[in-house]
Amino acid sequence: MNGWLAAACALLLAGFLPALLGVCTGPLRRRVLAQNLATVLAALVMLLLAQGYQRPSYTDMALVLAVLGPVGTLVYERLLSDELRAARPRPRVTRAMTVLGVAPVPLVVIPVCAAATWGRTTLKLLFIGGLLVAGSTLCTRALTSPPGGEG
Amino acid sequence: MAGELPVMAALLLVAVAGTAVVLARDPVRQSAVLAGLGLSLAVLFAVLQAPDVALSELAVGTAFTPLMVLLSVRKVRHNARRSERREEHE
Amino acid sequence: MSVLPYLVAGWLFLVGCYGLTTSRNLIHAVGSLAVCQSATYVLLLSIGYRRGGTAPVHSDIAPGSRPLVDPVVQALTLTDVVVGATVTALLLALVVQVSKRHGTVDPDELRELRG
Amino acid sequence: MSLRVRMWVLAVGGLGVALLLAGAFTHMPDFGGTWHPYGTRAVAEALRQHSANAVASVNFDQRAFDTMGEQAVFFGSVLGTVVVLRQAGDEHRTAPEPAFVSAPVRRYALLVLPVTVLTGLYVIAHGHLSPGGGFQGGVVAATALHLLYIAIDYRALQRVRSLTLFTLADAAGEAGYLLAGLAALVAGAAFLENVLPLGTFNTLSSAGTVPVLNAAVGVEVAAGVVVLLAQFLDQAIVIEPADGRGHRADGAARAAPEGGRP
Repeated sequence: MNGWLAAACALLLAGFLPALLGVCTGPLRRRVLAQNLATVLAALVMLLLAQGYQRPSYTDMALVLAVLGPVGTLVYERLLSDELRAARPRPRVTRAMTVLGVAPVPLVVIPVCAAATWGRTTLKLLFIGGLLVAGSTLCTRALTSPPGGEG
Repeated sequence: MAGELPVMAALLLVAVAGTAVVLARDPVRQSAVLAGLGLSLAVLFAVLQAPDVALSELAVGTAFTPLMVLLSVRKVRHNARRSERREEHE
Repeated sequence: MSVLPYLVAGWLFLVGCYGLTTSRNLIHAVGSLAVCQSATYVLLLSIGYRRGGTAPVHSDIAPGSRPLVDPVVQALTLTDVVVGATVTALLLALVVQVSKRHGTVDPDELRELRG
Repeated sequence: MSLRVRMWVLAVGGLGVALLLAGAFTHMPDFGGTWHPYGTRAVAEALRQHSANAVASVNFDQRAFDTMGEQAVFFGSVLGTVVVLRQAGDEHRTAPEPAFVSAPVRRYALLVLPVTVLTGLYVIAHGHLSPGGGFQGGVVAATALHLLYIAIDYRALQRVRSLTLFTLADAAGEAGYLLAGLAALVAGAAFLENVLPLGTFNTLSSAGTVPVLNAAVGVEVAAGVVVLLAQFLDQAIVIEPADGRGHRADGAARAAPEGGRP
């Protein structure tokens, strides 16, 4: 087992597992927020696995997840917006969730980029990283915005 | 043995998520947990060296299944409310 | 250790059956059935796994350079994941129809309605 | 059956299944072992047929007939859902209400929509080379279309989504798979046999009929998922049961046979 796989394991147990437990318990809004976080972390685990197994083609999984993950979260926002916005979260929670959903992305994507051979793979990795950051920020914002906040 | 650590971790996640899906009795909450199970399964498939299957599970589990369940819940609730109104009417 | 993945598959199947039996909502029952389905995926892929192997996909590795896991079980599982989701859709459609007819999706209440 | 009896039946049955499974698991080949007779042969055959992705080769070449069955189950499920959820005689359609979606969500969705469609097409097109294929890419591409519903509203989706066209595409995908199989018969080979030239290994035009069948499945799955979700969206959003008059008529119609029975 190399360092990348160890990192993937650590992220899985220290990041994804708590997020999964957040999805399994609590009120609906916390579950959806945790699900959004779990999507981002799972995509990062896929990137680490791709590097750890020396298989660039595994990054396709992270790509599909980065593209579809926010869609899954926005489905809840769209169909259950009344229930989700019944209570307004504290600003601290919003900030914490935004940071948790964005900060790990560069921490994983930059080292993986540095280790991968320069070329198409690097562009793909950066693209996935950008999608993850944009999707995660947007979903957290949409889920925590006050009721009637359409601009 | 240490090489199998990712597989063991992913198996643990899948077992936890699968149990949680069954224990979540409210269908809306269950659909969120079901999406979590889909993610855990995708990670397990990735460490079992089956990226094709993981892609399949991701495509289906992240958006398609939750959307279907939530739409069904919406219709079912609508029908239940209507049925209550009808009973009150009679 | 060598049977742990099989045990997880068995656990998922049994826990899904428990959910099906005790369900008070047909939509919840469909979700529990999805857990039973996932048990088959875990079992099949565990059988095909090979220690130190990698995916039987040669777009980024040279053929024969690394040991490979079994592609046959992966092919079986990958089609079933998508086809299983549409079968879930069919079941949900039936649940919607039941609720339209009877106004409830609780199996116990439905049994009373039928008499 | 009361809940208590049911729990007893479940406990006895579950225990029996658990014992049988435990017995079977101890006699199964060890997890992670090196003995994979079918796998080894399937990989060798995939390489012989110039298919970089052995899984796609198993699906669309070595076991293509089996995939036809899977595809038929898919087609049947979509058809069944369409029949079960069709608009009944006493139901009517209402105009979907416009929705208010915040501007950032709308911008994000409209930017990501083409990216998602392209990802889906990429996954379908490279199915015989890298991980992916018609089943996965089809779902991704079909999900992309529903970003319109999520980001704008149902009317926007309805305007873009011609259900007739997607129904036809679903049928065309299913038929295309069969026709590709029959074409092999015309060429003098067995049904669904790989008859096209095999091409250069690990390029888009390799592996003979695999990309063709893959594309047929991709079209069918994408169109099928759109049709499937359309039924659920229609039921949840636009189809309303008849109110008032139709309602009472429904009640009267149900009361009549009951009143006539004794």
